Amino acid sequence: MIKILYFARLKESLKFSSEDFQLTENIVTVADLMAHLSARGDAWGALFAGKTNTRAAINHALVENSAVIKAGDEVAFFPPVTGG
Amino acid sequence: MIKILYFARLKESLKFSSEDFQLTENIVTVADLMAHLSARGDAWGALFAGKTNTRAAINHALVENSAVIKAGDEVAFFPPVTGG
Amino acid sequence: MTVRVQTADFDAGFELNQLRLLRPDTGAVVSFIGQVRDLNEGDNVSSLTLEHYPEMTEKALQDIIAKAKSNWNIFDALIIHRVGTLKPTEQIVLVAVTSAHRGEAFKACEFMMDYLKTEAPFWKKEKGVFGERWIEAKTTDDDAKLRWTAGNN
Amino acid sequence: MTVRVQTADFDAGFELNQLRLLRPDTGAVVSFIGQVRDLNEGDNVSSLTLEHYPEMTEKALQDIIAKAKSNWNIFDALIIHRVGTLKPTEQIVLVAVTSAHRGEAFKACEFMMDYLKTEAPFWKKEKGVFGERWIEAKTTDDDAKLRWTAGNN
Repeated sequence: MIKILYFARLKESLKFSSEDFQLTENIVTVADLMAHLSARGDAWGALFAGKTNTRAAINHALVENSAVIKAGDEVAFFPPVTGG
Repeated sequence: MIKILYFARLKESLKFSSEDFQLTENIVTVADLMAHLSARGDAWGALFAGKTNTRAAINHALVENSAVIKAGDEVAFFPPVTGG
Repeated sequence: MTVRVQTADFDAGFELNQLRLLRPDTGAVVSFIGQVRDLNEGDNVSSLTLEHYPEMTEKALQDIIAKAKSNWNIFDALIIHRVGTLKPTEQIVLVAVTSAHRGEAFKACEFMMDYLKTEAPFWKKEKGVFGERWIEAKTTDDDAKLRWTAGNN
Repeated sequence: MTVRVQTADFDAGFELNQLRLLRPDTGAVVSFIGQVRDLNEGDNVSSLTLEHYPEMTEKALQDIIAKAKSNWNIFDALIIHRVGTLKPTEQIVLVAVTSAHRGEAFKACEFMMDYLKTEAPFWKKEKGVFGERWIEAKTTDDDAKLRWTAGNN
């Protein structure tokens, strides 16, 4: 199991902020997870597409989409940050 | 007549801070005035020599040594500035 | 090396005094204060709401300070970032750096802001006559960050 | 566009608040505080005395602000510089700049400090176990100023 968190525009379009998720053999990287989630359809399809250019973090550190996910990780998806 | 002011290290070595000075025909630029003052000897000789690299201002604006002096000007000599 | 994420306002003058007096050989304090503008993209803004990723935010800000410390000879650094809903002219962020001489402090402070803008998990949503909208990240912020790795510092 | 030369200390927090609230579209405030170090060239310093050229100083500082305004899109700027005798950790100078966005404010603030260090008529003399000595101008300060005319901004 992993935990997935959604922030900002993503959280708003999904209407929830987190879920527990069972990793499967064919989900190895962040990119794999994004493809899997997109295939859920509806709001999910748009989640990682278009101008929003979603960023990911694993265990509170920014990662590239090629980063490997392992059981127990906390994976977060969010739009490019706009603090400061 | 012009007024000449001395600041910081220069004022200290001359032991005074200003003088009224009568321009002569052969003193046209700041460099001419520096040469004239240096020729007074003693502390004056050292005033514009060596590492101190004296700066000049005319009427409260920094100038190069080629700047022309005219009657009524306030000419100031001082070391490179060290504020901030 | 202090990081604070808070809803409350901060007293920049107090913080700068604390920071500069930590070491008597401090010669330079450079600081940045960001505040809510009443205008964005030509529209009047009535409020700004900052969301963040609480478990990640402090670590991300500490990492930014650590990077600045490894790049420049600075004494200390402080980041205070507010979250929640703010009105125009309210303070959002304070980034401050101390060092012996000014050059290092200026570079480290701007570096920290450029990284904060691109790596710290904060998101801004603004309200106005236009309704509500998320503020889009600027490519100029990515460019600003890339300067620091292009040997141009 | 405020310039003050004074013997009294200043309240940086108060000044920054005044400055940033002048315009509600201010988004960025960058400031520099310089303070007396207890150490210079490896020697302990007990006090620092700042002499200046009173009739020229304010004009020189106003000229520096005017140059910064013509180079960058800044809203306002402030320079406060102290003169007289100061102890270690006392504040010497505050330079602050406001703008819509941070890039312009950072550049303008550092520009103003680089020009202040090379064009404003202040001279420092320090006291310590070594006696008294005038502080020598640094060629690195001349270099810092020259950057701004070399197209490297």
